Amino acid sequence: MIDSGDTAWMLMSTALVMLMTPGLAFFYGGLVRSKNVLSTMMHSFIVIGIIGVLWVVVGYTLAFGPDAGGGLIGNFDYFGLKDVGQEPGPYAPTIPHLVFMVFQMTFAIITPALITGAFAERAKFGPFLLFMAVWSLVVYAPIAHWVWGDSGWLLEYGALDFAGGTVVHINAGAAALVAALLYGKRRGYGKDPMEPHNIPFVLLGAALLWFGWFGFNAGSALGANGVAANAFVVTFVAASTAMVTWVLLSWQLNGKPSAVGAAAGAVAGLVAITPAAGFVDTMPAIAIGVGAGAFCYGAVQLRIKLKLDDSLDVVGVHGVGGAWGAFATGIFAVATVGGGAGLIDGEASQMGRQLVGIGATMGYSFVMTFIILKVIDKLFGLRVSDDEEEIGVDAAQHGERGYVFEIGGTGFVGIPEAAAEPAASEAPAPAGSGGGGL
Amino acid sequence: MIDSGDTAWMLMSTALVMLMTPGLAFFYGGLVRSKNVLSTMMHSFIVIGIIGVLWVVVGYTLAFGPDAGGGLIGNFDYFGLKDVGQEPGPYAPTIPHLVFMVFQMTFAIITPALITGAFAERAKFGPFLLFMAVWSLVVYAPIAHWVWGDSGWLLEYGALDFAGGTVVHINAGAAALVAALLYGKRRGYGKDPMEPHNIPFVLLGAALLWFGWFGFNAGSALGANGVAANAFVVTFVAASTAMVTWVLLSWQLNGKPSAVGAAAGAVAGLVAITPAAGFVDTMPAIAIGVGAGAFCYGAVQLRIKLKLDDSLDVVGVHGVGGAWGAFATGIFAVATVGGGAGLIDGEASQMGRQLVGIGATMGYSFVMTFIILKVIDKLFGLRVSDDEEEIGVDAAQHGERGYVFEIGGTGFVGIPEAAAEPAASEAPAPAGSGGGGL
Amino acid sequence: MIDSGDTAWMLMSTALVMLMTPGLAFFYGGLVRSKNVLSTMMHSFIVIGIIGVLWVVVGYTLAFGPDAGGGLIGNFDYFGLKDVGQEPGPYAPTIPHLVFMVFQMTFAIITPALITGAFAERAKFGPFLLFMAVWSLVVYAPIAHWVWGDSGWLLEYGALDFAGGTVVHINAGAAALVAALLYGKRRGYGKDPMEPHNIPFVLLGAALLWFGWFGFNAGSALGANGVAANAFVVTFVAASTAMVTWVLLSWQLNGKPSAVGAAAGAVAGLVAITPAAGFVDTMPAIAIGVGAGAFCYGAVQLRIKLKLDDSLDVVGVHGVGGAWGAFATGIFAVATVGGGAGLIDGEASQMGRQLVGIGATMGYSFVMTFIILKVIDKLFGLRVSDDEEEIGVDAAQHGERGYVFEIGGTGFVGIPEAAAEPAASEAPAPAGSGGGGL
Amino acid sequence: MKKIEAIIRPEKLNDVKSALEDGGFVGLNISHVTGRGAQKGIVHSGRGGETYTVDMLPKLKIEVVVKDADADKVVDIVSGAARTGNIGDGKIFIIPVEDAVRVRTGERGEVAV
Amino acid sequence: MKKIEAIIRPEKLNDVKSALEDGGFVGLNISHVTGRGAQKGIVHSGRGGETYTVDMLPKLKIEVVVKDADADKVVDIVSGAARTGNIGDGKIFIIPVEDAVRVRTGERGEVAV
Amino acid sequence: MKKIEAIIRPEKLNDVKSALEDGGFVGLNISHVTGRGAQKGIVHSGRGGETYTVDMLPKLKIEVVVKDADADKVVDIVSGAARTGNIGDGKIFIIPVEDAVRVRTGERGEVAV
Ligand SMILES: Nc1ncnc2c1ncn2[C@@H]1O[C@H](COP(=O)(O)OP(=O)(O)O)[C@@H](O)[C@H]1O
Ligand SMILES: Nc1ncnc2c1ncn2[C@@H]1O[C@H](COP(=O)(O)OP(=O)(O)O)[C@@H](O)[C@H]1O
Ligand SMILES: Nc1ncnc2c1ncn2[C@@H]1O[C@H](COP(=O)(O)OP(=O)(O)O)[C@@H](O)[C@H]1O
Repeated sequence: MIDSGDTAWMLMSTALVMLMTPGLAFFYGGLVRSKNVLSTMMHSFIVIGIIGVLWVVVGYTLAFGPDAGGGLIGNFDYFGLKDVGQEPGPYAPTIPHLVFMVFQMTFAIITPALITGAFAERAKFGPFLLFMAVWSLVVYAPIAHWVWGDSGWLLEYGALDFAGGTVVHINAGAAALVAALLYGKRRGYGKDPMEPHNIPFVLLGAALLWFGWFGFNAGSALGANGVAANAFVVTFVAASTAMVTWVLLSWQLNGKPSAVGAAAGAVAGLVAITPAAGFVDTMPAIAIGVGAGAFCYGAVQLRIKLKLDDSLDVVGVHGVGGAWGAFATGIFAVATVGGGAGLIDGEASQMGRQLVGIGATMGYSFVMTFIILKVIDKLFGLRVSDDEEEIGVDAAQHGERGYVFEIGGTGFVGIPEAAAEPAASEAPAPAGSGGGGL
Repeated sequence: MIDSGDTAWMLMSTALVMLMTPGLAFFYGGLVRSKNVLSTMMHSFIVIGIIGVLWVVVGYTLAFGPDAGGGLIGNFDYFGLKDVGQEPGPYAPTIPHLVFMVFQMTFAIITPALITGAFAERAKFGPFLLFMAVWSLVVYAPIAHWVWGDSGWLLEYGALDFAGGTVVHINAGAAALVAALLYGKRRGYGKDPMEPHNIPFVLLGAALLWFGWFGFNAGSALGANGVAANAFVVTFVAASTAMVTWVLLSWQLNGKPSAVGAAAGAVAGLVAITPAAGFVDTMPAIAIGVGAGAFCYGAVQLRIKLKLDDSLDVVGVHGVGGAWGAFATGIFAVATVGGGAGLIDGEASQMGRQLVGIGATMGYSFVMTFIILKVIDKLFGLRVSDDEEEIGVDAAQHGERGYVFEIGGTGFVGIPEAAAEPAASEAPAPAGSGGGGL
Repeated sequence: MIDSGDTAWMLMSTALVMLMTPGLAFFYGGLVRSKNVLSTMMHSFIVIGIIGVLWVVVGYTLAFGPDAGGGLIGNFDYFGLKDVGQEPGPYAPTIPHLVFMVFQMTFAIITPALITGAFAERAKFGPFLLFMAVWSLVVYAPIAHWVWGDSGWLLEYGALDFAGGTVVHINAGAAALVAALLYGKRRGYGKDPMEPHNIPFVLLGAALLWFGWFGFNAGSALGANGVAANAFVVTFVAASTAMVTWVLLSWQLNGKPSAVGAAAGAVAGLVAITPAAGFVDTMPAIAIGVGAGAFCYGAVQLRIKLKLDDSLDVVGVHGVGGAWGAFATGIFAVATVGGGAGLIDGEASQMGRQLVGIGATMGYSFVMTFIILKVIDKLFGLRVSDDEEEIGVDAAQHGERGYVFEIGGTGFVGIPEAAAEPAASEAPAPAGSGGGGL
Repeated sequence: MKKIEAIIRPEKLNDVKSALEDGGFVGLNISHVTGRGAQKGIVHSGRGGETYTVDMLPKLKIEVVVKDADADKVVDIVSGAARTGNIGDGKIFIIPVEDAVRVRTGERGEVAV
Repeated sequence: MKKIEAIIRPEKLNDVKSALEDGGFVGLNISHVTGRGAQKGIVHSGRGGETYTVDMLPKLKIEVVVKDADADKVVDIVSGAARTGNIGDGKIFIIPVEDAVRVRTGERGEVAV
Repeated sequence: MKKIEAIIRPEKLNDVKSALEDGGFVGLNISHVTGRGAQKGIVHSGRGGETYTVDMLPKLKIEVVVKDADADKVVDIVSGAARTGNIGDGKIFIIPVEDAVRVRTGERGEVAV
């Protein structure tokens, strides 16, 4: 029976997770150069559009339809949302089936959007769209089925993933690694500076991601209950911890506490706590946060050394953070929180099951993404031309530029004045152009 | 009796709809030139202020007070919120009357704010304030009463408007058309380029609008129930569909897939689904979204051809999108969703009732807005002077400018460096001005 | 017993209040010069990190643990969240104790973040971190205990503070006054112009603060009930009123209606209604809003006259606004709203109790903040060097700059064109650098 | 050759550009400057009583390099198109240029401008 | 002394800077300009059918003051490094400089550049 | 006439402006440039180990056109006000100006500056 409180929370959680994708657009958009801000943001926005249609037609049934056999994929019973209505469905007994469906849709949207950080500033728009659509059906939907779907094999096997450590983050991280390799480096990478053009946008993105993540993790309890409360708290704490950890590391090792590092650290913490949120207590969440900050920071440094142009560090943050979180779930889960037990609750074998979940996701995502991208590259080419890259993808692919600060809009230099006189009384008002005081 | 789940959802929905108006400020603010960003944003912000007071004193009772006769307007029983308290009122049995009142307040705020896109970059602030206040009481409140109020005549007549297709969007669109005509074109319109100055802000605005629209539409179910779930899902899907439709059209017809087009398309879809959200299934929502993208895109192109300076396309998006959505409700409504039936549910006559609703709203809004603006123009003048327009409305009317990127804040050009040395160790630290390395 | 509706609302309120701190980062970040935007925003962000860890370990038990004696501070029973779990705790019978704890955490985060406006653009990062951590435990936790904690002495005494007028705003305002004095003026203060560098960010911050404040005030009802509804409505109305008041005053007295004034006015109204939100009716909320706009505007003008460099007006807005609101609660509280009665409900003595609450908070905060800052200044120095201040705190302390608008990203000047031709067909495409049309 | 360096009001840009084009002078460069002169600045206001008089105003600098023979013609075109008759209309400076090179071809001298 | 004022494509900046450094010319200034010449602009599109052809393009202006004797060398370095062979490569102008001062020391003349 | 073109540290702007005003020189233009010289750049850091040394620094260019007779006076004022004694203080260049026009009135020559 529908519970209005659970439904209220799940509607809200869905809205929150939806907002994460625009948040990601700002996080990523702020990190690129100003000539590529729009193309980078469009990567996230347009995915909301494509998957927002694909999912209701066919994605949902592939992921959450009744098992088609072997726990590998759903059948077509829910094609076009047939039988998915205002009454509760099989996955959540207290909320309308439609709410569960749309909550899951927001996950299906953000996962491919995450990958786009690996090939920012050089992707051709058309082939990119195709990649997203195909990937969603061929990679995301099956893995979602394995972990959360009806009789999914990883679910049955006992791998724990509360809110998407494997399905979302490890999956996106593995795909991003392939994408970074196949798209290749940006022109001038390692030679020209590629500083973030708008760090306040990066912070805005991080804030919206964090805000939305409360829906992501606490919403994964599928109701407004004690487990949701636990997930909410540990999410908050892990993000805080990882933020501080990353900032302190960048301070110690790079000489300055970085604002971009604060944003990256918070996201790393949010990623790592995702699979664990409904299974671990608060104090272990601090440990998970410290690990997230440290491992992801290290992974990014390694990526730089290896000269891999995973432009916005999807592998280092989502891949590594997700893997750490999934493994840590096997360590810190205690049955009193959410039912699953790990090492510290006397169930050391859970760590093994977690590793199977991590490995299966990584392997499948890696191989399938490779195939998809190779085919698209052959057929249409993945990258813009060198000239277009030089000019900027915004102008080249979208015919727009992010900012036009007009004449007079910038560059003033002035002196303060004590008196609070309006302009007109101070200057001989010229009759012609210039008006009151100009 | 108060239901805590319904109340939770309605409180949240109200907050969400409130956020739409700042969202609109960014959507509109990003589209204008940088010298007018503040005045454009103030149009939306200050409306939150004015209507936030007017509504509790008198607006609410005019719209939702007991009918004063003929279903045309409410009486003064709720003047100053008399008898509007913590217990449920007549419109929603499971939430405090105050919550229903404040939810409606957010609608009363955003509707006039929508109109301001028609006269951005040229309005004088004082007369504009007057316009908003008068319009709210003389145009918005009565139409809200007709459609949703106690014994409202359109409600009784049977016109369906789930969340404000007529009251909000068609109404604002009609008023915007009048305003664009009476304010007249911006100086240099059609000659000087008037490119958006900050497209990331446009995308931010679109994201906040979308996020808030979940409250707008799913909140219009007045509870956390199956209808809310339906409204939430179709809202999401229609927005996604319309976004993709608009982008594809701009790609096909203008040569490039536009980021501004993605934002405009999403809003068009959100507008169109508004009247239908509690009445139609998900697959028809895709059709509504495609229609929204196509019709609104076409309307904007027509507006450009006609050289009408409806600066931010309120008519094309809200007027046309709202009309399409209201009419589509008459086609696609099925009784199993929310009780109303349209053409595909065997109730062809509903389309006629929808047309009456559309026509009545348009006509009343058009005529009354014309009168109000004409009078204000006579008394105070609507526009800033030519000089002020040239300088920019921000400096001229508000004595402020949007951005001051200081010396040193821009224009760097540099080279990357492998080593992670802090600055101080690299440069001979000069004793005087410049500190570590500068 | 856990109520899912109350829990849904409190989870959501917590997320909303969490978002206020990033909102504050934008509010403050937009007000400073572009060379200090990151350091100013980091002040808020990193506080989420530090207090997000400190609170769960020790802050919560100091503030809300069982009374350690005299109503002055909590004991260590909840150290490391021991016994704070999924079941309801002593403060809120219908939601998990963890939810109450994390809701309070968001208050503990934003309070110190508010203070940072007093010393923006000149603080050294390390000592600042220390200040925040110590202040949180030594000043915030005890005052929270007095007012809201188990047997808190101000609670027992009968001072009313619904959502934090004393604990949050007066407290932060008093600390800010000390900080402004001890940090000293910015170099060039009163001589060089220190205009806000990004007013749209200020408006974004104000919008997020307002949005989040619904959680702050209506969440303080600890459930989705009639009192929450009342708090929500009066919060909205007071903010609207104060915004309009401030704008009208700045128009009258400074010649122009200011956009920054609109933002500041809204925040002033939100501050003032905070202690009153669960105790007063809507019409008095209008009075509180008018008072907030007027008193805070006046306080800021006085601050300017006194040449006190409370850089972002924490004292004038939060100190004065909070004090006005706390006192006004003693005037306007009526028992039918939330149980407390003030002057207009025949309980004149409540005004006295409010003054005691205000005075105790101010005095304690003032003295303790003074001591903490003096010690830190002695040990590590509070300010950056003059050179670093000149260069900008972002580059100096964080090794980053807020914005890099690249070559080609700005400064275009162009002409519009009627035809909708794609670029490539218009220009002889040069073979080399420049691609389609460039 | 001469470089004609004109400081003008930003709002006169389109007029000046068109006038130059009509006169046959297509090539030019524009940059943003802030200028101080006899003209008074704009007053900007802050939250409360704070106001700033900005003593410098945004101007545009237009640079056109022309043959010696065309210098006076260009000066007349620009000063005609940029004039409003009010304080703040700007200045035009004529600066000698010894040589010019077209990067694309390496041509030098008057043919290059 | 001469001031070498070169208008170049933004994307050629790094090449020109390195070439100058290799030639021993470290000191220089760069500023953003928008230029109009024979080269066509970019078309920008809006929401619907609206498009703008921007008739001016972003360019960089590089200024290097050098001894008379070095002027030709610098011109050659810049024009070599900035050339793509396509329309829009830019111009180099040589302008006389009567004197130079190093602010730090007050030194004047060729030693100051 | 001469154009005094001074490249200075941004933080010295107010000092230089006031000194010029005190000396009776009100008219001037300012623009942003990025300069390279002997002075080292700032190191910017990224997410992880990535750092960028920016080899160019933001400077301001001040342009004042004056009568021949005033040139040395202006040079002295600017170089006095802009000096810190450290590397990176900037340069002043003196460039001949053949003629000047006041757009508002059409006046030419020294009266126009
Ligand atoms: N001596 C000068 N050197 C360089 N630029 C100047 C000089 N005097 C004025 N200017 C520029 O010309 C602009 C207009 O000068 P102003 O004295 O205000 O008007 P007008 O030329 O109409 O008398 C100034 O803003 C400044 O940019
Ligand atoms: N007469 C001129 N004076 C000043 N700058 C010029 C002039 N002509 C061209 N320029 C600058 O040189 C740039 C390139 O010129 P253009 O005619 O497009 O190419 P090219 O020099 O290869 O023929 C222009 O964008 C403009 O910045
Ligand atoms: N040859 C040059 N031509 C043009 N500008 C120069 C030249 N040399 C230096 N500059 C400018 O002067 C600034 C200061 O030069 P730098 O060598 O660092 O200091 P200093 O003049 O004190 O020795 C540079 O950043 C650059 O803007």
